[in-house]
Amino acid sequence: MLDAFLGWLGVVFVFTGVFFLFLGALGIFRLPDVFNRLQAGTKATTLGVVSTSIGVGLIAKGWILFAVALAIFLLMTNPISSHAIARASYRVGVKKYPQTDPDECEKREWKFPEGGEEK
Amino acid sequence: MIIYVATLIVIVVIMLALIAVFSKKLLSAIIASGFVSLGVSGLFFFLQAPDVAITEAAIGAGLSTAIFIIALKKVKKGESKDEE
Amino acid sequence: MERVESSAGSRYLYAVVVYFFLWIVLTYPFSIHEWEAGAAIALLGALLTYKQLSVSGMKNIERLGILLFWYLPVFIWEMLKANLHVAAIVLNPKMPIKPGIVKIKTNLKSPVAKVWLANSITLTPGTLSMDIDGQYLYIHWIKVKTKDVEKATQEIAGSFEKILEAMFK
Amino acid sequence: MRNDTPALVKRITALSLITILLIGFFLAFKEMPKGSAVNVNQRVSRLYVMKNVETATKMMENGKFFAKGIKPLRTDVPYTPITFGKSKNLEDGAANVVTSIVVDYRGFDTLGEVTVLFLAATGVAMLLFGKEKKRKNKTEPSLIMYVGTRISFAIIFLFGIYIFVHGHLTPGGGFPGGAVIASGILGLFLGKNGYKPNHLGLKVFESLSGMAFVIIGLTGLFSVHSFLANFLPTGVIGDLYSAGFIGLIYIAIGMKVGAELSAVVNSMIVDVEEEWS
Repeated sequence: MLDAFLGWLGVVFVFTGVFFLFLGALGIFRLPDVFNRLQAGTKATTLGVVSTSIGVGLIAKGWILFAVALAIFLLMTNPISSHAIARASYRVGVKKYPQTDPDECEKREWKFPEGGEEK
Repeated sequence: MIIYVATLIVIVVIMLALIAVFSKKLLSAIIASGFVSLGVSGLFFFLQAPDVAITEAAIGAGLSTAIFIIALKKVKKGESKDEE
Repeated sequence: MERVESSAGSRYLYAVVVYFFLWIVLTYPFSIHEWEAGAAIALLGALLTYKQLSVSGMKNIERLGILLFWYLPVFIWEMLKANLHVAAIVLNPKMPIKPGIVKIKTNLKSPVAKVWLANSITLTPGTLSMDIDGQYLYIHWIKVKTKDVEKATQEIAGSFEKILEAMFK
Repeated sequence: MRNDTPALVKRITALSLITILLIGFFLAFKEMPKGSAVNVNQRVSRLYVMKNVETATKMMENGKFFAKGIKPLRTDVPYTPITFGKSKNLEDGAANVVTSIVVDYRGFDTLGEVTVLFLAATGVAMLLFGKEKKRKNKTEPSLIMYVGTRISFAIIFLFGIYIFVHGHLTPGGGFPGGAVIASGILGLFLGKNGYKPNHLGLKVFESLSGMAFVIIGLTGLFSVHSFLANFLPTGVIGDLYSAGFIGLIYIAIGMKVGAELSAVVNSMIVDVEEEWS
């Protein structure tokens, strides 16, 4: 009884994850520029993969600890990588959406390490 | 069931390989070849060779892509500017 | 950048504890052989890499209570809200976005706390931390409500900053 | 293909290549034996043994193990199925056959492979030899990257160790484990501007683990009269302490490959003043 319930709960988790992953893909397709796309991409894929892996852990009970560890690692690293992509693409000068209204980053002074030069 | 998934992966891998061969930019060629490695490692897994799959994913998709990009950066630094 | 380092012994002990716990998780069906090997690997591996893992050492374990019972519920709730927000924007045919990059000021001192804050901001509704410069964080906001630094700080980082201040005293 | 061939010819060649590849792949997949349904509840090693051995046993009983038209050589040998955690001596106790071939029967080849990798690392270091300069970036990497890579490095490091310590039980082994550790070190390079691992220490570590490999081989030579022969008890399939010396050799290979690839990454990423230009 409990096993069947946990299995169905896992199926629900997996389907939620798949739905959010689909939304992330749709967001990457529809939104206008890199930063907006990253917004959709990061949030949707993080919740999607975390929920899917926990669902798999509930369906196959031998893997639940693995799944939780995977989820924690993803929660730690996914925002960092998206931060790196956003920073690098701003730094390189990727075109941003024209209606981006306040752009505080433009006024920021970049620190250069010794020996580095501005291009 | 698995055969359809695998065929889909094969088609994607072949397209990525074509991109890697024909693209003008070297950086996109390198990234495409990294994705080729990832897809091929999935195929290895389906063909019941998880050992090779893990090796391919770690070395082919992870490390060698990074080393190629670093090498590309080094080579571009040595090029003369007026060629670009 | 201020940096409060614990003693090397405390950091080493923390690394050993974390490695041993992770090893047990990785080799899940418990067996005594795996535990022996895990203890040896934790002791040796921590010797090589304890400098990388943590700055504040065993203090991190005391923070676990706040993390589990205060931070995590807030965080999960915010993450769900963020995803529903993304869904609402993406599925709306008009796509109501009004993006902008705003600047917020944080009072947190320790680097790890700043990273926690930036990660939490990235996973909460409509915001993405783009850059960090001392006490200022640059945030890409998908629907700008205010351009003022103070109000933006209150709006974006308010709920997490309290918790993180309590955590990283 | 030369540069002046017309584009149409190129496209037609590519299309025909794709078609041939697809047909070949489809045929290869159709001939593959179909395994039974996989029970994910078990761990990978257990799953791996059960899947490979039990399917083979069933197929042998049905006489479908061999391709059409080929008869098995002997049918009178009784075939006992092998179970995880009970049976002994399936290919020296290693849970997968691949491992025992790579490390036991063909251990000498693996030693050669490791040597090739060592030569490649030395070649890269020689090619990029020069006066070391400080590595310079266009900007300082952000604090978030710095802290994040440091914390994730520790976890990646432990995962690499897990892969090569369990080389005889789960898919994986020395080479993937070493590569995983090296990619963690690559992350450290990305996170901090002047990060510099101890290059001499890496080299010494790598040589020591290579020596450990050879010493294990020599122990086999002096105790069992054959180079790289197993001299340890083989144990029960599925235990950590099983498979004789395969685990030891995989640990040596893993440490060697990890140190070597880290040295390659280091010599690639550090800027040098070229002497010839």
